[in-house]
Amino acid sequence: MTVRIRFFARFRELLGTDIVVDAPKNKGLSDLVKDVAGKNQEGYDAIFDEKGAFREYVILMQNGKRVETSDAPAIRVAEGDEIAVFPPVAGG
Amino acid sequence: MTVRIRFFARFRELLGTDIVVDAPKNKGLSDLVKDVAGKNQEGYDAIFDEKGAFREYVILMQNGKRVETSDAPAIRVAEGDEIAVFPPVAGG
Amino acid sequence: MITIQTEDVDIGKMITAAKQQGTGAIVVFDGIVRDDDIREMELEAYEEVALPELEKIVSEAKKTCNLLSVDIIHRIGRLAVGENILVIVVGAGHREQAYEGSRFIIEAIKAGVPIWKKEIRKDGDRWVPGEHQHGCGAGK
Amino acid sequence: MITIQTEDVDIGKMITAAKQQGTGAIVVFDGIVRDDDIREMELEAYEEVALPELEKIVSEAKKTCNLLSVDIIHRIGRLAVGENILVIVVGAGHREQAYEGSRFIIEAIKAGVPIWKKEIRKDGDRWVPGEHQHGCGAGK
Repeated sequence: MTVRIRFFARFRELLGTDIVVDAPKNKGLSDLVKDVAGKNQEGYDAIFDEKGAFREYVILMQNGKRVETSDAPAIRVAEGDEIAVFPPVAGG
Repeated sequence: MTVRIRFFARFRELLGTDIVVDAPKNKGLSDLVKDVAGKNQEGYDAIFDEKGAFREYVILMQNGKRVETSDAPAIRVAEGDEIAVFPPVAGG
Repeated sequence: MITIQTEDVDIGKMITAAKQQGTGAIVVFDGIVRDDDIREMELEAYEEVALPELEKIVSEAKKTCNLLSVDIIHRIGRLAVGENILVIVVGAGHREQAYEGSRFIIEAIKAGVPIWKKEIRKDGDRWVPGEHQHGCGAGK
Repeated sequence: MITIQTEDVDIGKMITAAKQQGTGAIVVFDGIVRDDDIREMELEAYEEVALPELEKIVSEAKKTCNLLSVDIIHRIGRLAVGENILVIVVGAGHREQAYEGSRFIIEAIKAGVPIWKKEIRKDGDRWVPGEHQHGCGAGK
């Protein structure tokens, strides 16, 4: 199934944006992000800590809705999902 | 000696503005305003109460500086003074 | 620039002119003739006192709130519904300063600058009462 | 009108357009690229989420502060020192509402709308850190 991952700001610079992934059914949200972020160590380290958990400042959205990073390992992604991963916002 | 009296807003409508008075030396500020306001009963009543004291909302200035109305009876006017008498301000 | 005038003003130009080195936030207050069953508003000022009072308020606001620029246009004369009465443009490094400065200035003007407003109403005229019973501070 | 755009905006026109029946006060916030040893600012938004977030903030502010109108332009892309980043125009019957509404909106934008800024500095680039460690509220 096809899932889009979008990184923003510093994460985008390290990992690119609008990445279309072909993921197996019932893939976990955390694992999906880990797979994609793993292609660049600096990008991976910006998002995950040494235990493989999301760093506390990381913000995660699934289809435009905020997802707590602590819930992410248990969340499954679905066909057509848009996953967004970004650092704290700084607009205005 | 010559003193200018300026009324503003409602007081101006009732009493005129920029009135040049020929006052005797050592004339009291209260008495001066009373003399001038006395030419129109409605104007007088807007500024003074039945005991002849300034109404509490009246603002008084001598040469652009605020004067407490309670001090006015004891204050003497001087040649060239500009006395301003007005109701509470409402700009902005 | 601080003026009391009958003419309207170009707020966009005031904002552009207010920008200077270090400006990160501009807050504009625009007071407008509201259509409270009125036809027009007539404004009167004791200009020789109002102008130095405005200048005093501005220099206090600049010091207290660390403002980089303040421009004020207070209009007098006859104004139609929807017209600008008062425009305050405050520039500062940061938004907290700009908001606080702007609010400080408008409250000080309302409380103490000798300017008066008369509503020209369908049912007769009415002088707008001051916000404070004593209109205190006019001669601070 | 609420937009995220690269183009600059005519704030004077925004103010004129914001006036409507009952408007007595307009407060404008203009956030500007400050010359903190930077050459330029680069702004990026997650537009598909930022726009509905802005709309949610506006409707909450309108209700809470009794606002008559809110217009927001948030710019993205490369901006030079002195350029407008964000313009918020709030109209209300009275000044208290307009100030409170304006402040509520800017704080909500800073706290939760997915937009980021990078300073293009003489000594290298730097992403501006969020004001809140958790950047919370983005998905409220």
